[in-house]
Amino acid sequence: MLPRSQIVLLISLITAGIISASSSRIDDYILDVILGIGINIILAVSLNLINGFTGQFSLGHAGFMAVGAYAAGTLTTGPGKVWFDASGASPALLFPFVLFAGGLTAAVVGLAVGAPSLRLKGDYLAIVTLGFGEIIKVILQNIEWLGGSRGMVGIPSYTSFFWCFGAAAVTIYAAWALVNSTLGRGFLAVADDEIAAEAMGLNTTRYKIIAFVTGAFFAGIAGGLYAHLKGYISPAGFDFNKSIEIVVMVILGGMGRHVGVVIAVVLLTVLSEKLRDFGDKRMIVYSALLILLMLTRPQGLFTWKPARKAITG
Amino acid sequence: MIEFLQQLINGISLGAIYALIALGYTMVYGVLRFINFAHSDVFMLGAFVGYYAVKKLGVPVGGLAGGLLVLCLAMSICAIVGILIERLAYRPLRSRPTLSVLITAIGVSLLLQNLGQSVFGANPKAFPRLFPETNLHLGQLSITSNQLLVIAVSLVLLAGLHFIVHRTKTGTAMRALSFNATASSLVGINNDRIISFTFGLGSALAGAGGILYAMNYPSIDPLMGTMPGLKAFVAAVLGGVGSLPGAALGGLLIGLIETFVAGTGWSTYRDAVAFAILILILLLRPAGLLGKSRSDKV
Amino acid sequence: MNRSPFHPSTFGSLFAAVCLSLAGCKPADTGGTSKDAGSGTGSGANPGKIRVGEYASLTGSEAAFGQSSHKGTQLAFEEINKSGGVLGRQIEHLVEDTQSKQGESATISKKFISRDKIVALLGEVASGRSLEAAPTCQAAGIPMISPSSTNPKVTEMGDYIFRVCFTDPFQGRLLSEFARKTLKAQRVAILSDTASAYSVGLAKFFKDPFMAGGGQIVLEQKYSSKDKDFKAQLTAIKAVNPDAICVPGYYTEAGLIVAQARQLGILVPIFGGDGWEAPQLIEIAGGKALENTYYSTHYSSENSDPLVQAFVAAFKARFNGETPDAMAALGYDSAKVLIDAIKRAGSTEGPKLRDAIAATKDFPCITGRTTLDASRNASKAAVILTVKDNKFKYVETVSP
Amino acid sequence: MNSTRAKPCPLLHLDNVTIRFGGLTAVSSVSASLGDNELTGLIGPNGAGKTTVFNMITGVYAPTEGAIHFQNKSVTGLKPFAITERGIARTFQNIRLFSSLSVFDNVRVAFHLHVTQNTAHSLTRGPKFRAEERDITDQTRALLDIFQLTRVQDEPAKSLPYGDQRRLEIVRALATRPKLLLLDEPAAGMNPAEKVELMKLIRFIREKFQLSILLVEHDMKVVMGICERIHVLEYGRKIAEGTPAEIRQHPAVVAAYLGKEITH
Repeated sequence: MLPRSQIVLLISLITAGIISASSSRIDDYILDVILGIGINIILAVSLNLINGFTGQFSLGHAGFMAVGAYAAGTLTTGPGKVWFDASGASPALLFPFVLFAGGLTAAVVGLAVGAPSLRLKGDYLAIVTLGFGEIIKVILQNIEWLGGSRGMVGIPSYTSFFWCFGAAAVTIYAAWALVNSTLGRGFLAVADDEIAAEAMGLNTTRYKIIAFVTGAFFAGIAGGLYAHLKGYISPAGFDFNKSIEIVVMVILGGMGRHVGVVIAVVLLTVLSEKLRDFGDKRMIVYSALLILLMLTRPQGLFTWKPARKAITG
Repeated sequence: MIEFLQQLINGISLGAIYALIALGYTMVYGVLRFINFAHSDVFMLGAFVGYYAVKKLGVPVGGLAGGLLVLCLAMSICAIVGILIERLAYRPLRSRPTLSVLITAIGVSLLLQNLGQSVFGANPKAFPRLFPETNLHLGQLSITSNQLLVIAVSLVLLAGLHFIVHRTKTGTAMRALSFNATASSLVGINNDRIISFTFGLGSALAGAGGILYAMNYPSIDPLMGTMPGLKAFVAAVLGGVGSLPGAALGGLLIGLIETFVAGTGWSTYRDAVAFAILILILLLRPAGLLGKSRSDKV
Repeated sequence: MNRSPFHPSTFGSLFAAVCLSLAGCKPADTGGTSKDAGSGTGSGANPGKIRVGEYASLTGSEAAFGQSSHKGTQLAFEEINKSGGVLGRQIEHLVEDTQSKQGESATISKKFISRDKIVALLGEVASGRSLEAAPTCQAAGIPMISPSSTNPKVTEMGDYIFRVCFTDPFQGRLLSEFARKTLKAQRVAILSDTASAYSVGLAKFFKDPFMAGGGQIVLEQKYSSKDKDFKAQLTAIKAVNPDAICVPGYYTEAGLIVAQARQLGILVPIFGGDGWEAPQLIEIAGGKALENTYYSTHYSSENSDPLVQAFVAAFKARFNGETPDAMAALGYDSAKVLIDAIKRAGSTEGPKLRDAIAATKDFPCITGRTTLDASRNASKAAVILTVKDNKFKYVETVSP
Repeated sequence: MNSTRAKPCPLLHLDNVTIRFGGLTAVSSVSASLGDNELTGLIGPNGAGKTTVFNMITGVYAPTEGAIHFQNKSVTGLKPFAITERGIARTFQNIRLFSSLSVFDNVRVAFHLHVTQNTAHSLTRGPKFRAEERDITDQTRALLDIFQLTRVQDEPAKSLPYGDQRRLEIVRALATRPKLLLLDEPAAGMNPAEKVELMKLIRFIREKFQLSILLVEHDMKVVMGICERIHVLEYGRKIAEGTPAEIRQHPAVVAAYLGKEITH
């Protein structure tokens, strides 16, 4: 029999499929916002694995999202389109492979970034990941066949409710499954006290890299979904402001709490939509609310402390 | 050769500006151990105080007195704003992990930027000429009086800060606080007062930086702090965050690197190269060039 | 045993709840919002207001351009409403801020179309954001007019997408002609903004015809939007001693570039495109530095044409004495072209409106008499301006 | 009590180990051997270099000169985690628990050395993975039972009283299944009654888990009370080695301590 967590995952996927089948009845705007939430969930949950559970402060998540977006876009729109069309399979069938390829590319870049830089700690790691994010952006700006600064245009809209929330469900499941295993307890130990973790025989660098690469992988998936939702991507859209946006969701969600992070994503995205009524004063209100939230709930919005029991499912 | 020397001048004067902003970052970091994201927006505020002092209050400019008056005004207003920000937004979170404060700082930064766009307007404004300006030519080389001023002011401020931190009672208290906040309060140091002072000083520096920056690049807008702020922060980390000479050195290096990268045909990769060098240096010296590595005691 | 919040069933049910509640809230939302109640479906027969959407970067890094453009559009709609509206109906001008952020435009265009039931969409300044919104408009059959997106791909998105500004190829060709014929420049250096799609595009479309015409690009240097120091690039340019320097960027940087070039003793002509057009250019660079610089544009606030002067006066009166720049003029024009088309179509239905916009011919815009060609791009004359004695001066007119 | 006298192949062997920090020689050619199932003490006045030796054995510092062998294999300069993998576990002078993790997880973490699962197994959660996780849980429970920590197993480690934290740290170290356990000043901050308990505990651990223990300790009463062999450091050099009785009489040791406390 399947473990309970996988049954839940399966049910989530089926639910997503059912909703997706009737998603044409949802109006375009609401659907766009909902899919945006799904993508943000993937981004925040995957960053949470790095920032929250493993305690490594990364400010370059948007860079991995960019890599995933461009890699996926290359396959469906850019030079890879030839191969994509020639395969003859229906785009809807190929899309998950495209997403996976995007995630994989981002994971490889994540490995290249993480392996040297994860030896650094705290603010130094933050600045180095920020630097890598900017480097990725500059490199993308200079690749002519990816559109350079002018961006990649006309990416088909393959991102459906099912793929978006299916991927979100898989991300949450994967993050949960990793954390609730011997490996994941290693993440928590590294976050808590690196020296003690080393003394327990944990190769802390390896744990950090696993968390980092996994996070980058899912950020890449989110990038692919994003590209095929909005239809247009440009390097400037993945700057460090985007990374900070994701960090804010993770911290408001209470760092290292899956549920909290998911709720924070939903709240922040919906809040941001609701604030449209303020017009050009929207960001003033948003930033004021952000400060107020932090001052009143500095530990994050959701902070019940889980009693970690012997879960083997 | 001429080109090289000219680029050297360009690089040093750009680096001096980064150093100026980096000093403020490093001061606050040295005491509180957190990145004050709003620093670059206080910097922006300094420039706008200067602008409105001339445009609305009609402070006469072009002479030395008027220029200095504007400079002092900007520094005082920024100091007050900095102290207020610390008191209202950071102090309530003092006992919390620095990440919470970081998010608040990001919030303050966004708030200042967006208030700026709303109040001042997003269009760039031409900054008035505060001091008499000339363009000096040494053979084929050229340098403006403003560039020289920035370099001079940076050096003076570095020396001044060094004096404050190492030779005054307040400075000793700042260092004690930076070393161990609990212990410093036990020996009778008023931590709140010292932190306020540090923020005031750092923000006054930012204000002065804003004015000098605007004099050199007379186009100011509410987002003008973001890029130099980011570069200056990189400079502070490169030099070893918390170290004053480190900030100056880091600023200078970033300025020179950017200039030479841009000047040698790699201008499209300029920011990438600057970051790549930062990363390389940090990998070799994880605490920055002049930073002291604080290894955990086992 | 007590359950942890991490328990699989907990997170799973939560996830399902999130999906369901969001999906579920939809019918209530569409039915319940009072906003939609008023103007209904937006068909021609409805006697209510005509809803027009505008999305602009009112905040964020490109707010300088977005705010200007928006003010122009706003002025145009206020004028038309004061004079009794169009087809006997008032225009309801809905505005959304894109925050200069990627991704917002797609969401906003969907909101405008599915929630607010707009009949047409105006925007954006930046091509990237126009490219996001265009597919939505095309799919929904709602015409979109971009005031100042110059990337050729924008109008290629479909037959509902128009623009009232130059395209990059047109202006690039024009600048290359000007450089070769008027400036007699053979060796040109380019200093372009690597982070700006407009600048990269214009540089590319300048370079190709210029080189095809026998010219030589001696050096290409780049900067990034929001940079303030260009001395490194300019020093390198000075070293190769070009006949002229092409700066296809926005006035926000071009002003500083010109000033710093002159400080470094670079006295050759510097020229650029319509991104330079703004009253702040002279303030930032100083009139003296701007001598021997040229830029192509479709508009100048100093133009003595009564139409332009009336616009400048009205704009100043409306916005605290602010002088309108090129973005403001284009924002104004995009609204005017739309209003004119609604008048001619006699309806606000998508296909009829589209055909009417496409038929725009010799329409007197602030930025020149405009005809929309078969590929839905504006075709109008360009003028080349220079600066003398702290004032913009006319040099020549180039017809398309 | 006299089962181990210098065996031909010792468990741990320090061979002329020296370490310098900058110009300062903190430890100067120290040699020592530890046998299987032996309870050894490392003592010396403040600043004698005890903790530095300890940190070299556990890989926090790499010795500048000399070599360290464990079970006849060199562990010189290995990283701390690699040394723990080889079978040396430690506690810290100023307790380093995973303070926000529960008592249960603190111990469970340490079992990672004995699992075969990898990242993919964590994701697929097959029957083998689940069996292994159950196994770890059971073993953790058993360990906590032995040391009477079961009733607090769901508390965060930081909320435990001091004595329990010390004990938990030892339990966590034991979970890595070491052949050598290094205790860094375990009696620090304990009252006399607790110290007696601690001595009992240490003896009990040695018997129960069949391992060697190296103890760095200030408290002479504890060291003299339980150690079979004692090494004495002063100013980074080894000045004496022997049984507690021998050490008590050793003139160099007496001189180093100026006669105080030695007589306990």
